[in-house]
Amino acid sequence: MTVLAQSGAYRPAPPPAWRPRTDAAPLLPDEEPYRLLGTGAELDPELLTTLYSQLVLGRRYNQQATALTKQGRLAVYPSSTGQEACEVAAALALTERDWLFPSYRDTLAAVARGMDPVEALTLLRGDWHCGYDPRATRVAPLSTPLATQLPHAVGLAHAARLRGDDVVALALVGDGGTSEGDFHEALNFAAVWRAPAVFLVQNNGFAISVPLAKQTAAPTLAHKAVGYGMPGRLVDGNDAPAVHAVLTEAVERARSGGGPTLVEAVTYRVDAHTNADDATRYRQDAEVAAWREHDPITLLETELATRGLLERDGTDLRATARDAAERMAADLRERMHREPALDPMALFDHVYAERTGQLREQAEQLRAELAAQEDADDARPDADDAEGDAR
Amino acid sequence: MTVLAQSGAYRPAPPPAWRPRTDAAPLLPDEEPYRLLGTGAELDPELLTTLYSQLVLGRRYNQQATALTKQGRLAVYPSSTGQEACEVAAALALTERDWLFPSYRDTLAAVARGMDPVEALTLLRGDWHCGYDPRATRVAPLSTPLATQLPHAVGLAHAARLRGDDVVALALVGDGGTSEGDFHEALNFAAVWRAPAVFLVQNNGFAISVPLAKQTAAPTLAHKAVGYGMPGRLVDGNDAPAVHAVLTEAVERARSGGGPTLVEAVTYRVDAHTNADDATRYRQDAEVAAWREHDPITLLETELATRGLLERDGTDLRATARDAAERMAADLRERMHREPALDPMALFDHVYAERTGQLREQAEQLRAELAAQEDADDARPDADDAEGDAR
Amino acid sequence: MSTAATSHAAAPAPPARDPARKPTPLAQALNRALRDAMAEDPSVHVLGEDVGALGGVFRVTDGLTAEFGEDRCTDTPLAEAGILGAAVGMAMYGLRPVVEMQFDAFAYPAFEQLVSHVARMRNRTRGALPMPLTIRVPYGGGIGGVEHHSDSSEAYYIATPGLHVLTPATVADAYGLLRQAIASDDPVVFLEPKRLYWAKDAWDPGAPAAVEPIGRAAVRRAGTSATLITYGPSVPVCLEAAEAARAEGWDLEVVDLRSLVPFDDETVTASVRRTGRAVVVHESGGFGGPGGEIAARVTERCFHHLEAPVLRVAGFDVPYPPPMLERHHLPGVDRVLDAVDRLQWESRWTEGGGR
Amino acid sequence: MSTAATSHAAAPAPPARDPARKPTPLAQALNRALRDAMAEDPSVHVLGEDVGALGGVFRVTDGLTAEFGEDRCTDTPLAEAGILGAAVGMAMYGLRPVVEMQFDAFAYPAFEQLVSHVARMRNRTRGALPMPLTIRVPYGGGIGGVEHHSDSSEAYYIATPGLHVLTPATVADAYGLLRQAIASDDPVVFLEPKRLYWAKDAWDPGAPAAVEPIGRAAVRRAGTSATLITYGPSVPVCLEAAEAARAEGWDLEVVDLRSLVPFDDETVTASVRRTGRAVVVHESGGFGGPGGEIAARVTERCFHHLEAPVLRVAGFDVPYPPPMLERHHLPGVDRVLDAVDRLQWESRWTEGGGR
Ligand SMILES: Cc1ncc(C[n+]2csc(CCOP(=O)(O)OP(=O)(O)O)c2C)c(N)n1
Ligand SMILES: Cc1ncc(C[n+]2csc(CCOP(=O)(O)OP(=O)(O)O)c2C)c(N)n1
Ligand SMILES: [Mg+2]
Ligand SMILES: [Mg+2]
Repeated sequence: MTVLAQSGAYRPAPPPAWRPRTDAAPLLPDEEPYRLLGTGAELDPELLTTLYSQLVLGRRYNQQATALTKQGRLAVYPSSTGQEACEVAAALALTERDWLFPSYRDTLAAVARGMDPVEALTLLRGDWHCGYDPRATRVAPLSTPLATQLPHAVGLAHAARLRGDDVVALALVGDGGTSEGDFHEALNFAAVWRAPAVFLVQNNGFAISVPLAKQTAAPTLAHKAVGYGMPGRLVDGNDAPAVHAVLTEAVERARSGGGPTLVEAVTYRVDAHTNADDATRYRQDAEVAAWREHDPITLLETELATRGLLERDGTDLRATARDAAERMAADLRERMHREPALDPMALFDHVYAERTGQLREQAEQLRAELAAQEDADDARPDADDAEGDAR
Repeated sequence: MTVLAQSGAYRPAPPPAWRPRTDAAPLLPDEEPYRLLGTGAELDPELLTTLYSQLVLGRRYNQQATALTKQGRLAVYPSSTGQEACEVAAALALTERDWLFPSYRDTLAAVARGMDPVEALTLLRGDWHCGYDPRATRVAPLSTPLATQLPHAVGLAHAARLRGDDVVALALVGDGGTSEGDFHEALNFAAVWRAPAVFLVQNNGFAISVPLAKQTAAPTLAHKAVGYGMPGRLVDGNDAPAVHAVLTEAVERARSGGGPTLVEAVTYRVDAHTNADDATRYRQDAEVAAWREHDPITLLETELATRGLLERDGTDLRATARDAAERMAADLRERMHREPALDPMALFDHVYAERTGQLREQAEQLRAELAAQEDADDARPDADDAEGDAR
Repeated sequence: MSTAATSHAAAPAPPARDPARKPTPLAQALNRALRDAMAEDPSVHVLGEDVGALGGVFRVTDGLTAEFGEDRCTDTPLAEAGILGAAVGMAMYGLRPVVEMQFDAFAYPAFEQLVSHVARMRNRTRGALPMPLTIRVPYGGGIGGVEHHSDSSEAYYIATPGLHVLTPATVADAYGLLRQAIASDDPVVFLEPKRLYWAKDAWDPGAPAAVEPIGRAAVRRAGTSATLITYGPSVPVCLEAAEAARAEGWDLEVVDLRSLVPFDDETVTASVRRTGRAVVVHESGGFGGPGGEIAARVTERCFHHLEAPVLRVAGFDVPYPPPMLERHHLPGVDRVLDAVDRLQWESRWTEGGGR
Repeated sequence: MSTAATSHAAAPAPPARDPARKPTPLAQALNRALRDAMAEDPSVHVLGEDVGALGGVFRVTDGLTAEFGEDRCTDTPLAEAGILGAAVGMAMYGLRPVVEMQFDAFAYPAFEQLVSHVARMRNRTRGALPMPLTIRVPYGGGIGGVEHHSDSSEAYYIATPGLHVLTPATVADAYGLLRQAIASDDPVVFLEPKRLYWAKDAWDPGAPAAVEPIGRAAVRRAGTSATLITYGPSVPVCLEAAEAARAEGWDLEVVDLRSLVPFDDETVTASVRRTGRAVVVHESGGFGGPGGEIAARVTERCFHHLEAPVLRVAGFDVPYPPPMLERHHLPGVDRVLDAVDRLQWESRWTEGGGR
């Protein structure tokens, strides 16, 4: 449906004949989060093994990135440990031409889409703000200001549809982010424009230290959908095939002109907010332990075992996945230990298409300063290590 | 329930046992807008006659204010003609200690609460920004930036409850205003804090020229309530006793600790957006005509006639109401034709509790300019009308 | 309309010798710029509140939906952050959105999107995602608007690297600068002086006069005694002041900045070096307003040419006043002349600095 | 921590002769100020994101919920406009809300509430609804924060009439100014220099040193050659520069503004008239930043005392850089000294203006 088709002035009949425009029932989420694991549902073995390998890779990625913060190789890392099913399923639910709009916690989703982890981690490393080309990767820059990426996703999806392109935008946001005005405005625009957008809320129980009960009084976050006139779906966020199925359905609805969907995936942030956070200040270990019992990898592994899918052609899927993950981690570790070479003059390169006079002056100032410093460094006996301390 | 009572960290059981926290059903609005007129429901005759007199007064007030714009006595007037039932019912649903948070269109609600219309119109006259003392009247300043008054209402209601005071805040907003982020944030805060606040959306079909269909795709605006975990109520906004009943119930729920309610009143903006607007650009006369058939005054008058309440003790309620309205209008007209005496030096009086050095300098500058001008005026032969051209 | 706007119509426009040049209101030239840009480039999309059937509250988008359809000129839901945020996404996909903010103060809800995304997206992505966005903001007072309808918010925008900030003061610039803004690959905050919407210049919509590019100021009146540096709604005020100043024996130069960012140091500095004295005039508040920046940079660059400190004439540092008091707030001809009078003219003689 | 902060701890604080005066981090003095204000006045309420159990991401609200309960120190939903808007309503009812914005850039979503309501409510209602609100905003860079965690947004706030804008640079001021801000009946944007949170001065929490009132600047180092006018995170930088400048034969005065609004013209003007030269130093962007205002007003008031134009040292006019480049962006000692060097010292001799 095009915007044009909705464009006529709204002409309600006078109140005696007034009726709500549609029935809310199809918009409301199910009472129970949607689940597939352990239900005996028919599932594509190929999908299950792919999801499994990606989850294992994702977990290892989270661990490696966290380790890199301890080694001073990352400025900060917001881990998605425990949330890998959401991250991976989001990536796999999209075709190559679709766009992903991640928040700062979602580097794993980008990596699962095929992005080089070093590029994905550029921001968190303290290197440039965005380390990849969003147009080439169809991954929008990691959004730090919460929920602000959601209207972008709507605008992009809308633009693509106006252009007649078959593109869906999937935007990720946290439970905390749903409280922001931008969440509201984006979902409303998407619904009114019937933009091909899907919103995935990873409800991981916390916004830094603030638990969900202080964030909302709604029955579920998925219930917010009804207020925008879009379907709300609730899914077990640690059940990878379930998240994949719900997102795939939502992406297909969007693609075929059915408009946006709000998906709430119930999951849990197993690690602290970031490496800089102290989660013991606001939650008990018992809670974390309970959620570790519902780990997305364990759940899927059990399912694969039940289905006899762990061994194939004499190789153990677990070993293959683990090996691939270790290779990725070793490569990441190795490359993250190389100092990136940043040119300070780049500060002025992309503020505008062309440097303004003002910036040309400032660039000259910095160039002169750097030259003076280099001279001074050259004059010192230990001039050799003058460069290379970019951190 | 106090904020404290909700304060524990949210400790969901792991997903296998995860359940939506409450059932959404009690939050959802009825399929049909709530109505009382013509239903034969039991109704307090006193209330009906009060509502009627106020509606007649309100209609006359709208007409008089609109006429004043033509005479250059008001800078602008956003008429609530057709919406008088909402305005009046909102005022009557509150006790004296409750607070009203009006938008720029809601001077009538303030007048129906007993405010001097001249004070209510101060802003729209081009005189000072707020013409009354909000603490004395328990009417917040008319809010021009849409929906921004809603978080104020929540904060005030919350503060009153923290102080242990029996105060409810009723905030008014338009259908257009529901799209703003502030609407979302305010309702969410209210629900999480269980603040004694009531939100009345006057869905009058338009936001200036933009019809409801371009504002939302929701079944009704009342459905937005479920996303915050508060009850949503739908009411015929031209049925004065129905609006009064729904609001009274919501106010009582808030007062007794039951938390906030979202009420959508379906009504219609019979006049143009303001006197400066040209509504023929975006809607047809036929639509307006259809709504005039569902006029709040006519509806109530019919009901009163049916119940034999139009005549009492030999006097005709219609005549009494009309006379009172004419007296109000004559008084308003008369007083609005007197030029208000504004002191230009007041520009500097209330920016801060005390003038800063900066403002003292600027005040001196203006004082000198005014003195110089007065000298110049005195020097002119027609010095008599030098003052008084404050417009 | 203010007398300022009327006098403006008279002052800078050359006599309409060409019959195709008809007195045209500034708002109409803006409308024409939008129409021509949309006709030329299918990636130009207009969006905002009431920009469709109504044609905008100032009628600047009049007829665009009728001509180009609702997909090209779209009435959005009432949510400014949503509008600007959606426009960011549209620009990410290669469109050229032109956003209308209904009044200056109603652009504030979009402030985070503007500062954190519009201004930074190109830099963030090292050029991969430019933001060819135009944000039209009717600004300033003098139209009798009630609270929140007369703000001058340029101080916020010029302090935000990554944005261009333009403001036309003539009909030709209204058209020319808006076309340039839309064609620019950088985001432009395009400030439209509300009270000049109805000001007319002779202008030919069929062959719009070429104007100076973004980043160049224009000397609207040549003079030798002192320079009035100004922009937007204060340009006509300064031209009127310059006329009135002749009676006092002052021959004032008037520089219309047109572009606050990028700032045209060259034109401004050249003028002040020539005249030796300067007053910055704008309607927005003085403290922390653009005048401080302008005065400071002029002083940095012209210190030894200055006979007096660069003075500033600005709105008072108060929330914008109600209509009945706004004439006391707005910098008018008298206040400009008072400032000129304080430019230490006697020092020319006492200190012997001849020029 | 930056060396600037470390050197700061050494520079301005007198030696801790009093045994009760212990090296105290600035963040801890802020925490103490909140606690003392809450204990003294039950109408003081703290609200924001993560201010409860966590104690704020910088631990400035540590322990307040434990001591005063969740009704007095409240974790809110994650929505800055909602937080500030709710605080406005609380203030309307007579409370004294103290709002924490988690990082400067995350105050932008609340911009409309700030500009259109917090700053205007008193004026709008002719004093009937004062806004005794304090908005704490951790600001500035130098802590290795990723994008959006190092903004300096004071230009926006000082251009908004109705707000006071304060920023402490010493531990004593952190406590004293915050107490004054909370006690003020006017809204205060209280800018906390992030990278000084861990900077220590000798200070006695049991008997906090009295500090100058809101609106007064402080001369942190007396000098005769030129005045460095600065505030917040740049104060330690300027003190260090002043020390280093002694080697060049310059004796620099350092003025810590403390209060950007109201601005202390008296102290600043007196200093510049004495020294005849001035450099304004701040971390926020130069163009349209506070330095322009300060340079302009100093020049207006001290023109005939100036041997050179007032110069500015500021952050570049670029979006705040990523951590690996921020040291190139931040005005450091060398850049300050370079500016001092450009203050036309030779003119003292060539023009014979002895001082
Ligand atoms: C607009 C804005 N406000 C505040 C912050 C600071 N902040 C960063 S993460 C965070 C919590 C986010 O919680 P949630 O949305 O649930 O995402 P999660 O961290 O759980 O993935 C906060 C408050 C921010 N980044 N943006
Ligand atoms: C934040 C903001 N944006 C835009 C406007 C300009 N404006 C004034 S009234 C209006 C339409 C309001 O529609 P609605 O909320 O339905 O209220 P109604 O006028 O129908 O009473 C608009 C867009 C405003 N006042 N505030
Ligand atoms: Mg979360
Ligand atoms: Mg409406």
